[in-house]
Amino acid sequence: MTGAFSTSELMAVVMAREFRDGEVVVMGAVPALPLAAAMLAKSTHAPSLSYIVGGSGTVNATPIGLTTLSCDAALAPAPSALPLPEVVLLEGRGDALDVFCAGGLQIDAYGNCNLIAVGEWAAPALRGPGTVGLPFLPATKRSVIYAMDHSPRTFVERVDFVSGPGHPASPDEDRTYRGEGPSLVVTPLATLDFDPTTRRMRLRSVHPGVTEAEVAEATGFEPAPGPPVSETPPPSEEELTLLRRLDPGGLLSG
Amino acid sequence: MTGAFSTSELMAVVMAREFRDGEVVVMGAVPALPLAAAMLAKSTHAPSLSYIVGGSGTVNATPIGLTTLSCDAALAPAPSALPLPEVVLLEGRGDALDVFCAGGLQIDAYGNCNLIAVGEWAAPALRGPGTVGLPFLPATKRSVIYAMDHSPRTFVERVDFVSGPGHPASPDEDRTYRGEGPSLVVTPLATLDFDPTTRRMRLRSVHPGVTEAEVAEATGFEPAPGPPVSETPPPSEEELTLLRRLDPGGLLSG
Amino acid sequence: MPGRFLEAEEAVAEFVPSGATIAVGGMHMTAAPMALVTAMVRSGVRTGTLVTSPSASLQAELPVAAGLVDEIMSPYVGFEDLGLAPRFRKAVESGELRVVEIDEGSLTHALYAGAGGIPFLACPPGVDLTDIPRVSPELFRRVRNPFTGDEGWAIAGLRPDVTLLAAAEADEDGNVALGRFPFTDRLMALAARRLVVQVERTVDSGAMAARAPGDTIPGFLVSAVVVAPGGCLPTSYPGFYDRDEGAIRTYLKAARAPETLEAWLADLTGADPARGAEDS
Amino acid sequence: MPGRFLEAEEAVAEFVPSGATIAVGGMHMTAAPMALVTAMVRSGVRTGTLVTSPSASLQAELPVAAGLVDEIMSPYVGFEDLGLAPRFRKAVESGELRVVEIDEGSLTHALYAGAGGIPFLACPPGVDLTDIPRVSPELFRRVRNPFTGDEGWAIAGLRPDVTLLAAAEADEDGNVALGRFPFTDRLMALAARRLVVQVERTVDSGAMAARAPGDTIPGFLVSAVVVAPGGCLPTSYPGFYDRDEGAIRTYLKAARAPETLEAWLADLTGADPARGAEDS
Repeated sequence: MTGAFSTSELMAVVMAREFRDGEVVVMGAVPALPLAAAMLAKSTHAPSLSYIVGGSGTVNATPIGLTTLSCDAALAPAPSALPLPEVVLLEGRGDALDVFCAGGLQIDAYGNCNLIAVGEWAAPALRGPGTVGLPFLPATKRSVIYAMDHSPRTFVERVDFVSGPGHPASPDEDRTYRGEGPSLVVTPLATLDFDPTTRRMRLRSVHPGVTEAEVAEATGFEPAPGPPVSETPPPSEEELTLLRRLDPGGLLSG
Repeated sequence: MTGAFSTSELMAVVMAREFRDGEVVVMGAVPALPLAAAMLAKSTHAPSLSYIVGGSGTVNATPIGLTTLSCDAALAPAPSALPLPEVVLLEGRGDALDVFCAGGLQIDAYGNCNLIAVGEWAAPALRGPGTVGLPFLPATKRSVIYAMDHSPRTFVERVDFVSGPGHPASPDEDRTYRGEGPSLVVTPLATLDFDPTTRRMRLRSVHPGVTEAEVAEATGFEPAPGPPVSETPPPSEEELTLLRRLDPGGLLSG
Repeated sequence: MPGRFLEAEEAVAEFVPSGATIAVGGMHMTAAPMALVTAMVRSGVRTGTLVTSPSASLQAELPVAAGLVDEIMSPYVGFEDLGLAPRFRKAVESGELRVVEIDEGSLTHALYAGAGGIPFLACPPGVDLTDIPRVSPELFRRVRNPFTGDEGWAIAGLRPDVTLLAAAEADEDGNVALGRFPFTDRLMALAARRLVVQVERTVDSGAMAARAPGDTIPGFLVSAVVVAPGGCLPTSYPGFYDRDEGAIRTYLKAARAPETLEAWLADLTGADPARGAEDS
Repeated sequence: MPGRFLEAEEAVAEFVPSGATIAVGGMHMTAAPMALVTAMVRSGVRTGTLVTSPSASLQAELPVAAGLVDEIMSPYVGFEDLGLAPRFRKAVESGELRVVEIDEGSLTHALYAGAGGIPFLACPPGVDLTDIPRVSPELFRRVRNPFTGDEGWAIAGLRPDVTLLAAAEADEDGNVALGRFPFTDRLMALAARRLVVQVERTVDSGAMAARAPGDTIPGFLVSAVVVAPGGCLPTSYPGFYDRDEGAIRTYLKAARAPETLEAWLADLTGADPARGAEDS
């Protein structure tokens, strides 16, 4: 807990603020955090937000309490549920979805994600679970990356395996999709975004009680210089009240 | 009416006998005749027959009374209903369906069907409705062709447009699909099948009261020679009783 | 952004530009979006390419009869037991209407590809043995299978500019439920750049939750919802009404001669905008 | 021919040959066909290539833990909130298990193509910017789009020799109903050469008629039905039971060391065939 709210609660609030009204958000495995963020955004500044929970294909599900399971039967009372192959179609269509919530075993300076293998793919030091839908990141308007571990092990200069494409590391790289790429990275320590020219990750804000030096030490690459770093605005009383109403089981606050 | 049964009833009985136990039959628009045949076969010699009615995607529907509409809501009480795109997948798969019930504005000596255009395609003398799923005929194990019009206009030497492929007209033609091609043609006058070597249509049986000469006059090509032509065995009492129970509205007997 | 509730003419004016590729849902004489199609005809909107379900009836015949279609892509236009589509037939035979010849399988897969950002796919067996690819060179191209080296036909993804569908219900957020055989209506919805849906009635959001997965279309895909009870007539909407066979026969009779057709069309689309699909 | 009712071991013996490409349905910890997978492990059937849904848990981990899988094709093997799949991870890291790297989109489209006789299709955007095609040259080949001239990746149709699914109900003719989120289970069913389905219970045929289109799989696609109440445990079956989190945690703990894993596996698949999935 940082003061009167947990780190997860802060992260959920930060992600919620990143979702804009009318957008369509898609999330995958272990959806508790992005689900909380989407539900919170929808109940505050983004009443026309839509959100799709991974394997269930549900749109705007309102489970009683958050869930960590992307195919939870608790998601079924939703005003719409798409068969998963139809979600896959929309992911590839390129103009249907706005925000893809992503993560990785490794996340690099250009926002590439790796859920497949640390080390050599053929003989990995760490085999990840696999990449599910992350290859569709560049076909989505933009992505929000979140990670529960902010350490040099996770935040690396270059992922060992690109399973969720981020920004091109060089302006020569041809990425002509509609996508804007990753727009925000949310961690337990800070929020980070990307230099609009070099597309390299930079520190945007540190969470209350965290120093810039601590973030630098926890990051395995040199972030791009950017505007002065602020403190992440903490949850408002309204945000926290609404969030806890969505999370009676205390999945985020515990 | 030919004696105690109608021509349509005789045709339905003939088609029913052609369906074998355990087969999967698929039919399209105006399904009354093949639907009656499939339901009759299933209630007699083919209890494990399955039948799919076109656009509805229903499998083994048991409407109260026959229907002429392939998407009739009356088909809904079925033990299974496939979304149409899944029927399309199975049609292309090539080993899922056994019998495709087909027809045409033109049907030629090799069992090719034409539902698209009589005359030049670009400036047709008669524009047909279109071919729906008939291109999948060669991907099905075999097809049964039925026509309500046996005349030289329908039965032609060569269709003007192949929209439902039949047998290759020459042994050089490469048709390496699983399909055996058309196995039977049922008309108001006769049943016809195909010479196993030349694959050309030949007369198998004439319906009660029809002469071979009448069939020859009504056919716009020279059928292949074959075994002696028999008379189509009329419906048995049991077949007729069952068929009329399936058709209380008298769609076939009227 | 979830769909907004509009009148049929408003929805057509806002989302159905002239000359566009318009897909109309419903199969045969079931669930044809006649309220929307009638509004298009009433508004005089030209269709560049009219794409239909694997089988269409009046939803294709009517805009063709009104002379408002440049080109049609449909595996079947007709009236099942009631016969051929008279004006479609005449328009093709006279050369007034261009046909982009396509079959059910190729259309279904083209919509799947269009919905999924799949640039093209190789056609399944069958269509290669027909004359269809020969007369539709804009749809079918030869491609070499990079796995086997075999040559075959390919079809590209298809993305209608607008799809018009009929559904049973909509909730206040524009989520819609079909409550019937889906036909290819879902793929048409997913592949479209804009989706306009007419519904029989509105329901509370809670009612949608009881629907089976795959029966609903989420509001974020829906540009506009038009409430049009009876709006599929004279075609049927399962669970609401059967087709009006008499009305279809009346049309088919009227379509036999230019003068009677004109009168029928004027009656349907005449100056009085209060007269909707129910009058058809 | 409609499916026959068999015991799990009988179905495995008859329809799951050693060395085959086996697809297992269920997504994450929901609707995994554990009764069938356990019977496979108990029978010692080797899987040539194990294909999973876009996300799998114990339905992939168990046969891998038993050392019975040569190669795996799965976009995700893990336990969501409970962490990584320990034996899958170790088997890949040690080189005992070959991975055919694939993502959710490519898998879904490969199954669609396999189900439809579509030889191959061009991949939608995204996967080309990953390292996946580079390490899966057997799955991905370069192809030139005959419509645009662009180069891109293609993926071939995928046809599992056998698909194993869990459904809610079967009627006496082998029609089955899912009654839940379908995931990719329907495409896996349609693409398979043989389909074996375990069900929670049997119902009369009449009960199937109330199901929505797209919720049922017709009996003619089903080779065998295995009645296995509780047969997805420790994963969930919506409407019947939640996942048994304790049992999954017990497994994950046991999987930490070879000896405890051996004991766990022996307990699950031991000589007593009366002990089924419910004991897992």
